[in-house]
Amino acid sequence: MKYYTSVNNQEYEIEIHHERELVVNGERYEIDFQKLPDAGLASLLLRNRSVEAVIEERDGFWEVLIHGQLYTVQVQDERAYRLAQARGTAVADGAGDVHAPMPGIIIAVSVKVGDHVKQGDKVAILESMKMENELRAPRDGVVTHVNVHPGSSVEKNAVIVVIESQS
Amino acid sequence: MKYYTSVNNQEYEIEIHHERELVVNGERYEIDFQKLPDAGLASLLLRNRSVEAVIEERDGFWEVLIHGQLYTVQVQDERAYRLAQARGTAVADGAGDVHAPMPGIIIAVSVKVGDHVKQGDKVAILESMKMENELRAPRDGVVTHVNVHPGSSVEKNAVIVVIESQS
Amino acid sequence: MKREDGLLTRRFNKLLIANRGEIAMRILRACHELGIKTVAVFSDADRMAPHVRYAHEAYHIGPSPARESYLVVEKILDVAKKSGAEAIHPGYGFLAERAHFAQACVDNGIVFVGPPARAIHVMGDKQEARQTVRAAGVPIVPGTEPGLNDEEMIAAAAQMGFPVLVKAVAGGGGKGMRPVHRAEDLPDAIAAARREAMAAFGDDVVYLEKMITEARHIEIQLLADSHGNVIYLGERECSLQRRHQKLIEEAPSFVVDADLRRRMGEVAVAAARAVNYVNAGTIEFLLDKDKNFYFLEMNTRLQVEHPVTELVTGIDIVQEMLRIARGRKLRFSQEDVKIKGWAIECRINAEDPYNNYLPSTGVITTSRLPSGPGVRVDTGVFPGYEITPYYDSMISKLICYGETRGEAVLRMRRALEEYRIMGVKTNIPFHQHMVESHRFLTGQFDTSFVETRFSMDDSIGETHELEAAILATLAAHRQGQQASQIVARGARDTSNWKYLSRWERLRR
Amino acid sequence: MKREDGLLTRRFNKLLIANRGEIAMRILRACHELGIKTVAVFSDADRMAPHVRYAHEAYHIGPSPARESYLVVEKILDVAKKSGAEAIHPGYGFLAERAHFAQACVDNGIVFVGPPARAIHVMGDKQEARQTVRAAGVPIVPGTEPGLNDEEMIAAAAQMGFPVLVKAVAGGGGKGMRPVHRAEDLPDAIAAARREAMAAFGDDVVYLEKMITEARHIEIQLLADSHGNVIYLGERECSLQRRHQKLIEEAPSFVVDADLRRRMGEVAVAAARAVNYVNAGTIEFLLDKDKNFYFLEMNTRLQVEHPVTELVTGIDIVQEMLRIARGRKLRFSQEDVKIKGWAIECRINAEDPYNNYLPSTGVITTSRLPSGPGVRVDTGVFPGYEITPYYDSMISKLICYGETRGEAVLRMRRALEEYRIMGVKTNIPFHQHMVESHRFLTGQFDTSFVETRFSMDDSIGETHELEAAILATLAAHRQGQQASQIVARGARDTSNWKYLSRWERLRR
Repeated sequence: MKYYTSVNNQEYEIEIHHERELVVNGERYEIDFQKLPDAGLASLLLRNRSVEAVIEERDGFWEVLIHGQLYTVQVQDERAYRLAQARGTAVADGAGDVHAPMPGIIIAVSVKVGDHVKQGDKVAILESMKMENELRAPRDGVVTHVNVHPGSSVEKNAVIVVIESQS
Repeated sequence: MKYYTSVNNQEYEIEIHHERELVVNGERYEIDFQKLPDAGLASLLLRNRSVEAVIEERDGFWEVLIHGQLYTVQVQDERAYRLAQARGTAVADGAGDVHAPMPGIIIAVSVKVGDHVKQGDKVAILESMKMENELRAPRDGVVTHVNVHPGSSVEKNAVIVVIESQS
Repeated sequence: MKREDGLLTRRFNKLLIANRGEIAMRILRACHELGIKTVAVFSDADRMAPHVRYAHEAYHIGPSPARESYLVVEKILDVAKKSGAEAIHPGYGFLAERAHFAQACVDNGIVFVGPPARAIHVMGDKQEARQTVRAAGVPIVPGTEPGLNDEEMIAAAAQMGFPVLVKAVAGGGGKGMRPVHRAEDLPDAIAAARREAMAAFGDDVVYLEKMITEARHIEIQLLADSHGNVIYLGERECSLQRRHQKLIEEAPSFVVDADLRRRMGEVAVAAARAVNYVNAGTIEFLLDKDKNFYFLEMNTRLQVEHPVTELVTGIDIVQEMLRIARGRKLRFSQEDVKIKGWAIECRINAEDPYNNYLPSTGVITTSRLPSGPGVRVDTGVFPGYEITPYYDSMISKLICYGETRGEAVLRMRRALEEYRIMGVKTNIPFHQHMVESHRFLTGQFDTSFVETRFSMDDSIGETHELEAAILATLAAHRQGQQASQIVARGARDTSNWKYLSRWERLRR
Repeated sequence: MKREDGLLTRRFNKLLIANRGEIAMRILRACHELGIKTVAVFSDADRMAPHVRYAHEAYHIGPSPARESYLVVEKILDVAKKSGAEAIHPGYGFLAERAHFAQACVDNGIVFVGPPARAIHVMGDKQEARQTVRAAGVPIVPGTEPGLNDEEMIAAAAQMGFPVLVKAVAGGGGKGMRPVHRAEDLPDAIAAARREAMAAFGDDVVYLEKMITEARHIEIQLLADSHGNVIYLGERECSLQRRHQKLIEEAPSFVVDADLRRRMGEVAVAAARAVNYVNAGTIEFLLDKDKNFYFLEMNTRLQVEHPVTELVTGIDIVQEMLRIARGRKLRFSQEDVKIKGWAIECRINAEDPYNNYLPSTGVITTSRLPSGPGVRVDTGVFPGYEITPYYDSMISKLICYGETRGEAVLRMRRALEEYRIMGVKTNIPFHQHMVESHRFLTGQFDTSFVETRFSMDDSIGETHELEAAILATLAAHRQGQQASQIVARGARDTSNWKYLSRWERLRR
């Protein structure tokens, strides 16, 4: 089986030959992969190098925890990959949305529709967990929607501001 | 619902009225019972007394771990209890079997068919986990079967000796 | 014994913990080790929390928001009466530094495991505290009176010179506090501090303090009994902060030698004596680069970071608090306190260090604690526990001890790597990055370091993208295969999957 | 540096651990803290064991039985060569005290983290050990030559007077050892000891020793570098044993004062010097009721119970072993070693204390470790791990530290209560019962105490039958309800199940 796997903007073409061997971007690896049933605990021996991980599927992505670092991985088999290619290589919709990472109250909004913003610019302040939290632009672009105002109470994952890329 | 529950030779008649109340042997208790989904972890507030437990079902019995102590509990609803009563109050078959608690090799057998034994008498020695382990009679009675000889290799739970009660 | 300043000490055998989370667990453990019966209280969100399961008794006190449960004095006192608790330990946060709560306990004949109400009151008012300790000869940071209006503060700042710090009179833990480096930023900062202080403490009075730059936050742990004995247990280095929230603490400090420790300790004792302090307390100092130190504030309660002091002194501070509240004399004199080895604490928070440290909520699916020699974890979470927005974002405290600072640091690195938490994002990568950094290793940092000179982007450790990609792909592949096996049940794969089959055989 | 007696010391950066379980984890942690790369080996049963997952590299070495994997010298050396490991740590058990293995390592240019092969050989032969240390002025227990036939031994025993101890020359850890109190029991005991020794060590030579009654088992931990420096790290009290398996160890000992500690320590150092000992080792003594002590044997390896010494001295013994093997000088002199506080270790085994301590096998379904102040757990198991009959039954070591023995005992009681293991039976109830017993609390016990004067039947703690009955019933009731809900899906219960519904809402 062939898979197209991406993590942190790197894409890997991974072909699983059989239980003990796979090929990543053309390079062959001897492997031994074990995963506990009903638990995310997994162990990979990659050419005898030992890698322990906790693996969980969440919202269609695979979260992989290795040595304290959490990687969010997208795995597509050939069919899913071709379909995605056919739909165009654009990043998925919603990449310019600023979400509320937790429920809370909007304290301030620092952008309005039509503003040009750069990635990392502050767009709003959300009070939650007894702290004021700054929400920032996930990419460069133009603000097309502002769904809140100071005092708005928001649920987790609510879209607060939408920024459209101009490229 | 009414249940007949026994643990360590004590039997309790437990009637569950609703979520927050039950009656044990005629005595009413205010309770709050919570159990994590997919895990044995449970918490009981019994008249505000807090009892934490891990609960697992195994072979038709409930194992309950409280403060380091493991209790093996039998819970029967009214129907099951009546059926068991109808079948007679005798202890279940197999109570006189001496089982191998783990796989291993029989080193010695100290009883033969027809021997009278007392509860706690040594009946065989099983070597396993690098140790010699003494197997003892679970009750007074007469040896009716000896299924092994020195050198026998046995699986876990294999019946090694059968002792029949004479009462 | 009852004193006029709002202190009651007496032997007790049942204690109520007016708190939750890891600190409730910490206090429960100390009580159980001393044979004291315990009473927990819980909000809706905390029914399955460890402190509820671990206590001898537990009482529901209301909805999840703290102001409807953990902050309601009447509910706490009501449970104390119902359960027959003779004492209350407030932990930190919530009601710990509310003088009226301490007084209410005493008025109801309940021992408050903490200082006299009067001492909480004086030290809780930043201005009164400054005046009181200054009178006792304790050096303080220059600043304004409280209650000035915005224009007056802006004028005072111009005189004082920037940078300055806007501080809420009722503040604490970084809330209602804002550093200001340029005059033009001051009005916004005052507004933000007032807003935050009003929201957090119901009081928007602020004042200004001269900001000591390149300063370290060094604090002295004190123990005082009700018989007039006060000792210091050495210092803690707490300079590594972000938005005035401590992130990493250690004991002893890299920059404090025996002479400075003694001088700071004696000043701290004098500050405590100035308010007739009793029980555990902490004097926070700023230490400037010339080793001058200034009183910052007194925390009239147990600190989050108390474990590092416990590890280097061998003294169980929470047990001592309970003994002091029972009216006992201190078991140690100043000469008995010896600092041995080195301890470091990392606060593990549910927040994303790669996304501006935004808090992360969700259900914890995996929690495997590091263990082995020299590692201690104080936590109040478990797999199945939900991090809610109702309470703070601390998951646990990871504390490592070593004979030397180097050993403690290397052990911390090892322990961080061992720690497995899934379900929420954590700041473990921040800590990993920090303990690998040259400046941390060489002890060269001040209170501004994390915010101004530390970035998660200068990654120096190895990354594991390839391994993550392979692992996710194999997991997805296996999931797909199992799904198809369920469809084609009976047509079971009998290929030579050597280990898997062995493993599965073992599991039967 | 290579010595004629089979010792090689040299700096190394990659080490193979020829072991499994908690001790493999202990060594891995020490290596990672020192920046040493690690290589694990594993049998079929151990593919998912923690030591495999935790090491940097891992190699499969054969089937589950140790004699086909962990005991096969060639396989271990082969992995060392393949992986480029420059050193091997043997842990305890398996190959740890096989002189030929230590020699094979050295012959292959691999550092053996342990003593010279010659010292292992001499101390491993109980008789040669006795003669060697006696010549160095160390007091020994009276006994026979080895190699006598049964009749000669029976005659010797009659002369010596009962009780006597039958001991295998190659024995250790209680295997191949039998106490005999009456002449008529001697023939059976000799036969059993021979059988066990043959099975365990492939050698059935036994000898007799006079049995010292009402004796304590006290051992001295030693560290020796390759430059001729030998120090002792105080004693451990290991009298609480069952069938010569230690169950609870502590440091220091209730009955050893500073003078006795110094005398025993100096004798232990002399014994080690008699064999040019290098690295960590332990001299086991019997201490009779008049405080006379007798050499029992030397364990030429790391001991299971080393953590109690680590906690009271602050010295990381495994890290010291690695430094010594790298050829470094000891970092401590005898004067630097200070005993502070008290530490107790309980060995948590998979066995049923209510059923003659029969080992219990099965899959561990729950493993929640105790934590908080003063608690250390060294373990090699996790939920999903199977306790197999292939290896010993130890699940973990629970170690508690306190300022005083009382504090350590109370902490142990607390920690035992917190520990949650399900899936196999454990001896936690034994430990709970022991730490509550009057004799343990007052330190009044000897090596025969557990077997002759301790019974699980004299229960003194509270039991929880009622609670267990209620909990099981509620769990069964809920299971039944959920089953019927699945049947009647759509007809969802909407009654006022207040907490449950809230709890479930939180989980979404």
